[in-house]
Amino acid sequence: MTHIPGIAFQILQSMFVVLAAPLLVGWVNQCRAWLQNRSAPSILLPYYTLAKLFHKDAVIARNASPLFHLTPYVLFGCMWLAAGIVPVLATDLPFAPAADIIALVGVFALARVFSALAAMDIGTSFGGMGARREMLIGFLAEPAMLMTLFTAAFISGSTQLTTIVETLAHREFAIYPSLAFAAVAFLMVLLAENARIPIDNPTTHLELTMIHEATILEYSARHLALIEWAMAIKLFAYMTIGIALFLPWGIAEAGNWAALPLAFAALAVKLVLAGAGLALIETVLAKLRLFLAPEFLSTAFLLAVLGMLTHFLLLT
Amino acid sequence: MSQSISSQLVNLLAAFLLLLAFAMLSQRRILTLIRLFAWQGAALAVSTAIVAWSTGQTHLYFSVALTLLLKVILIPWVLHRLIDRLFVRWDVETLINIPATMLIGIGLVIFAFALAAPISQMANTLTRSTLGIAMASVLLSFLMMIVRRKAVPQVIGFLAMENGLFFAATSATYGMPLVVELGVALDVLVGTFIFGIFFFHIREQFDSLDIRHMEKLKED
Amino acid sequence: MISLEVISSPLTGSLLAVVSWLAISALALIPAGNAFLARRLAFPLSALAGLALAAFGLQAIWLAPQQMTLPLGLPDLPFHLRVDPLAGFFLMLLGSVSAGISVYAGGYFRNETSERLILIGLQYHVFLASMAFVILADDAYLFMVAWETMALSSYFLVTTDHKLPAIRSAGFLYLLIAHLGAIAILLCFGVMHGGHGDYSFDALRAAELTPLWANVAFLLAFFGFGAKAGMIPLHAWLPEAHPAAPSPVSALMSGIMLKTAIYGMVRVIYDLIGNVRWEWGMVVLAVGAGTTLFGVLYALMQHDLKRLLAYHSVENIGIILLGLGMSMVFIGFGHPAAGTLGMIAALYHTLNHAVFKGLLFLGAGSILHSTGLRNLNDMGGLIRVMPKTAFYFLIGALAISALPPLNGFVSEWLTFQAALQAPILQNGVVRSLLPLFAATLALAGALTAMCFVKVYGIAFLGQPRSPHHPVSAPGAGHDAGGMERYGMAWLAAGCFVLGLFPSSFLLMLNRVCASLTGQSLTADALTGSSWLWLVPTSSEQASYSPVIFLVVIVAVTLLTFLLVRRFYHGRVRLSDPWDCGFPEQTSRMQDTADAFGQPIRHVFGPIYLMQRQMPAPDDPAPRFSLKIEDRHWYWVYLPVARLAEYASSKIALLQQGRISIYLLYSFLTLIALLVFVR
Amino acid sequence: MEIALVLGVPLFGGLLLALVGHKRWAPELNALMSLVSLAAAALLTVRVIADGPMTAMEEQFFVDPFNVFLVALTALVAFTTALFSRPYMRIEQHHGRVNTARLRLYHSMYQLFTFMMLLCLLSNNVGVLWVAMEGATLTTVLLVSLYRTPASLEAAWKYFILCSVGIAQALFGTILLYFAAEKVLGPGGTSLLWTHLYEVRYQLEPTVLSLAFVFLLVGFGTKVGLVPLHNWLPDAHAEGPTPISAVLSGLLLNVALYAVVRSKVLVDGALGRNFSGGLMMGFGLLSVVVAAFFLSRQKDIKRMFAYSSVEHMGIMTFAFGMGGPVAAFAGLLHMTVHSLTKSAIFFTVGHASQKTGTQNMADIRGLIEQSPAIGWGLALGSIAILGMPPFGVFTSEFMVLTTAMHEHPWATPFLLIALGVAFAAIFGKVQPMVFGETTAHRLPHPPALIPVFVHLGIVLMLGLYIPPYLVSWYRQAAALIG
Repeated sequence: MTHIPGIAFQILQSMFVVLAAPLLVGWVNQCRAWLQNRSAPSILLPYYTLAKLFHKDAVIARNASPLFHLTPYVLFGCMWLAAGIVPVLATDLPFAPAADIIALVGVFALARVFSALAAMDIGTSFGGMGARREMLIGFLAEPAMLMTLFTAAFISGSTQLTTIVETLAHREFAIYPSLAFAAVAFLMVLLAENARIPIDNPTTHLELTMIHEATILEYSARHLALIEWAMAIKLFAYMTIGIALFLPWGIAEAGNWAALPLAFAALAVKLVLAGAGLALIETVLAKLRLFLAPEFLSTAFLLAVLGMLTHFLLLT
Repeated sequence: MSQSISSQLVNLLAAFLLLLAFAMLSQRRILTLIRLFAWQGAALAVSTAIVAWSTGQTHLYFSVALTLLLKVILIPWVLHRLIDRLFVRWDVETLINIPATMLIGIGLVIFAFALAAPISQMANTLTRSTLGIAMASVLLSFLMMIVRRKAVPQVIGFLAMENGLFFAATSATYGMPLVVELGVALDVLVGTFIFGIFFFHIREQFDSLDIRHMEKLKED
Repeated sequence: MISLEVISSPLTGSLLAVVSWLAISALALIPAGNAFLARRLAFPLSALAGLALAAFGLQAIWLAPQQMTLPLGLPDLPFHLRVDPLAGFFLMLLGSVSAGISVYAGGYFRNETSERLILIGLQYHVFLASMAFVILADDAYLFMVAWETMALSSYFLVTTDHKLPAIRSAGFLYLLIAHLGAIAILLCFGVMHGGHGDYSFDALRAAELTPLWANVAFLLAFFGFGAKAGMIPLHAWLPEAHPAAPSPVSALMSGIMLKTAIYGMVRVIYDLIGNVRWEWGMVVLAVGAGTTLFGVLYALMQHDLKRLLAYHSVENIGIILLGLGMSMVFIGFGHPAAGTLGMIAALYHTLNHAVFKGLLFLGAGSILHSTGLRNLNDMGGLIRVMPKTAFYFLIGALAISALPPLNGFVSEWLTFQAALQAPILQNGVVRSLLPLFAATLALAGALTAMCFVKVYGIAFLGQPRSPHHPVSAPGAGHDAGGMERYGMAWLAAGCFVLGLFPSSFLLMLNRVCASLTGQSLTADALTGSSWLWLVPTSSEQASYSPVIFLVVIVAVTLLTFLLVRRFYHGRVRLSDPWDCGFPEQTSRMQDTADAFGQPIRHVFGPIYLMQRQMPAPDDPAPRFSLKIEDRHWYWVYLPVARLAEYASSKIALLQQGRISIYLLYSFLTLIALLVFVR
Repeated sequence: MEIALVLGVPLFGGLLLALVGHKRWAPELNALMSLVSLAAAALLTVRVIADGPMTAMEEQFFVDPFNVFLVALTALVAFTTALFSRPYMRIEQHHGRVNTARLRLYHSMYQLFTFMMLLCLLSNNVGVLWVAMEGATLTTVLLVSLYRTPASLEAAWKYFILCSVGIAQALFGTILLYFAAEKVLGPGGTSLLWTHLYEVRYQLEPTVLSLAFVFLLVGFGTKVGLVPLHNWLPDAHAEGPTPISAVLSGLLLNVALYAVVRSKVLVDGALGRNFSGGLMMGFGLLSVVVAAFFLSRQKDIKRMFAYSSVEHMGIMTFAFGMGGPVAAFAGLLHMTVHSLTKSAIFFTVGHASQKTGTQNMADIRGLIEQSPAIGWGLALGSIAILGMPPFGVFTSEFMVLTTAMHEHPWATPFLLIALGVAFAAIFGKVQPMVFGETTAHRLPHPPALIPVFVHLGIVLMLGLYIPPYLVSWYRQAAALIG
């Protein structure tokens, strides 16, 4: 029963992530608006949108199968699980060993497969196109992500995210060149996986370029709300993973409840900076043509592999 | 007659046999070929008789009688009849020209002698040096079968080979046991008849006894 | 007097189960074969025998090896039988998976005529029994007999529909490659034997090989078994033969028969040759990686469902080889514990692949049976015609895509964990290569997911693509029948059980592999693993709990659902699809299977040998056709065939038809021999 | 007594059928005579099992474990082939390919051929063995040309010439053998008796024996069908009536090989080194490889299986050449299974080509559809002959290969490549004949297929289980010749 505070904390932390995720999206949008010289919407706009969507009646195509109805909930469930595993504030997460980094990638893959299947369910031309492109991004991003995580795993000798973070954060300071490669690769994967420029543009529905949006075209109301929310959680989760791997300093150790406020503050600062950085990237870069996306992602994959090799080369 | 004289006689006949083998190899005319074959049989019979007489191997007289009957009289006669019936009097064609064949034949004779030399040393019969000649005449008949184009000379080649074998049997070992001799003779006889039947069939099918007509079954 | 104890010992027990298979096959020979009886009696009975076999196999894993000889076989080499943990594991695989497939087969063959059913029943059960004998065999002769009988019976099953030329040529190719592989295996046994005159496995085990001969034996075994397993470039038969066979047979072949090749590889390399070398591991890894990538990339290009599944079998064999290769590398460098982990991963994947690939082939069979379709481009919307099949197929698809919490993920996870042991190796090059092989695995996993999104999305989801489609004609098309569904349900349950409770299987496999490598997993792993937690090395390094994983997702999904209902509403309005407001929608505007693979063709273009026909811009009825061929045909198979043909055309010159020439041969032979004697 | 019966029945049968062979019931009589010889052979076998080896008629005949099993096999195959030839020849007559006169010749010669084979096997006199071997050629040569077509005449002519010339070399070898034996045993009848030769084999003059063996090998090897002396074999098999192809492949080749092996025993004894083995292995290997490559070019079904016989005779020659108890055992087993399987194949092939009216494989299709028994018989027979388990051919090939692998590892790649090529060739051609849409018609007489399945059944059994008495039999024979 010594785990009870830990379990409680883990549930609370995941609740925190789920609730705070739209705020991060709001912040990124606000920054972007500033950078683009637009007047920014409220940082709370994502919450309003979600509330509005939840209230509406759902419109669903006649030939939708049960899979179509189920998918938004599954997506939401997957993202919640991911949010529960990633050490955001502290590494004392009793359930975190249930899914290590490989399983984490698996969770994202599960979500992606379901969203792609749902996209094909209605049988529209855009749905199929979206599913195809989504899986194209996925098959390149997923191994790149795994390799990135493996680099960290080799450094710490563990595939548990909590252990990795504890090792990186609380060991004596060392510079790992391999992690530099991994960080760049991870950033590229993050952009691709979260439907950001230069791979995708979440704000438009341009038929020739859209990827993620094409998969959710047929959703509306509460289903759409759940998907949007899940996407927000995903962005948050990715950012916290990145922070945990590459900027872990300040995170609270197991049992050290006193460090929590500091950890919270550190997280807030890092997220604000990361969000702004994301907005900056999205403003500065142009969207790539679709067929350059594989190139972009294979670069990420190669960088990740290079990082891993660097690790072994420098070790010998 | 002393051992040495009979041995010399046998050697003489052996040389005659070899000479006949060469003559057959170089012979272009089919009727002469048959005649030569009969002569060869006669030489064989005489030499067997000499061996039988000088060594007292009485069963060899059966062999002499068989040879005379079969190879000197019956088979040449049958072949003559066949040729008459089948109108194949033309000259014998060969695949390689005759001088070349002769050269190869000489090579064969040397080879056979070389091969037989160590064995002849062991023989204690009076005719031991003839084993090489027997082998040479077998090989020469073989060569003849290879180079002839028509069915009849090929068969004569085969029969000549049998002559060589018989000669080997008598010269090297004073003849095989009687039952074997009889069996072989029976085989030769039946074989000749079957050859005869074949000539008719072939002639009927192909209008000729040229074995070049019989080159259809092959891999392509 | 046979006591109960004897019957319940694993060896006699499994022998009885196998003999009952043979008895069932003999039943089929009784002329008054009633088709109904055959289906309703023979196949369920064989499923029961399969379950019994699985139980005995399971028992054997925990017991000491048992041996016996049968009074059959060669005079000096009676049939030796043996079960040890490894054999027990594979017997369990064979029994349990075949049980599901047999039940399914009872339903699937409902439209067959009596005569055909008799033949199928005969061959089917001989096939099962021969696979069991491959596993039970403890001498080279029985092994070869069982191995070739297996090939032969499956060949006849493949050519059940022999009137189609494509099926005939598929069968021929299959049997030819199988036979070439068998020749290599035979040679391998001969090499291992090393001159003691005894071909029992005990003797082969005891034989000491020089390194050179050990290498030769390894290569021969790898080639021979690889031909059966379908590793590149010997895989060519697989995508031909699996679609040709009736679906339960494809399931058996892909699910179980390929695994006997893995069994053979493990048996020969680890057990009989022994002294595993790390170089062998690198060979296996390289081939495995190639096979994995090649298999999945070609699978993505297929539009024939069963062909696609067959290419996925190639891929999965590659994954298994990756695990095996890693284990060989670790053992070769003197880390048997890590070697055990790699082997566990490989064997776990072997079992998993048997279950989910069996399930997928059965699902494909139900589609074929119900709609007569195998071409994905004609399918669509089947989830509405056959919802139950769609459900089972989805489970299989998720499992093969290595998605948690199903079983495919567990074994890939274990393979990754094995690769992550790389830092303990001394050799720097090998150490940095292992993670690269893990990267191939990651890539292949993601591509598989893509492929199965394609399969499921195009076959079951969307709208019917062909006008002849049963969905278009109301009343036509039907869901799988009762027995078919039970069979699929059994395997689908297997996907869940293997996925959710991996640690019990881990402990079981630990015993199997430790019996070969001589070293079990670390103590941490053994104490740390419980029904809830899967711990391959130590709980600090890695752990996974699929149950928690599933519970959380299900709980959150349900909770969200209830909350959304509770706080908002569940009102739904049905309408036409929106599709970005696109005005006119026809089902031909959907992605086809070929279209779905287009990005892959773009990225991996050079790998494929493509022939494309683009329609002209002004074509009123545009058709796009695409043909993708396997490059191995041009690289390997055709040159070999041409070489053989060339040789035979040269040798044919011997036989000119001229009697003089023939006489000359005799003459020259004689002369040559005489010269030789001199 | 039994020996006299075994030899007397077919001789009598041959003479009898020469008189009545044209009658309507002649085929039945033919089968009956073969059955009686089989019974006599069985009696003889029982006697030999009970009393051990024996000689008879002033030692002119003898029975030992080696030849008694071949006698039994020969009688069996002769009987089953007679059963097969009963409907086969009737159908041929129905199709107008043979008339009654030729049927009389056929039946008479069939029995005489059986007699010659048995005489070869049972004769203790090496000279008589030669006579009987030539007699076998003489009895079959007119059967090969039974149809009197140009092709069959050509085939028979080649068969006759090549085999006669070949066998003449064997006679020379026999003379040389006698020449050597005479030194030890003295002139007269006993010097050619195998039992005596066997006893003195260590004293025979090695130079002469090695020379003799060359002639014997070339001579009898021609009849065995060893490459490059094999050229008569495919032609004769393809053009003669199928029962004759079956007995040529199933019996004649075996008996010729028997003669070679007998010679080998003497030569090995005299030379004290494995001179003959090396030659036989070389010829065997050459035959296997060359025949395998020939297989893929065949269009005629009987010709193809004739080449397959060449290949298998090569395997046996190789096995006997290797020597040693295992290899000799394997060679004997292979003789048995090959002659059973190959004759079974020829039975099905005969009916298949009657059904489709052609021997051209491209025109034979879908046998399994029109008559499942023929189709399955051909498919299973081909699979068996290709050395797939669980058939007995695999058993012997397994033993040959495994022995070769540790005694002559260099040879195994050749053997294996040949086996692979042969598999691809034969199976690739048999499969479309068996499967697919049918081109076959019904036959005027019901085909005889029981022999096929009896043969295949025995072969299957030998693949899984070799009865103990057979094992001890083979072992004794192997000890004799190994």
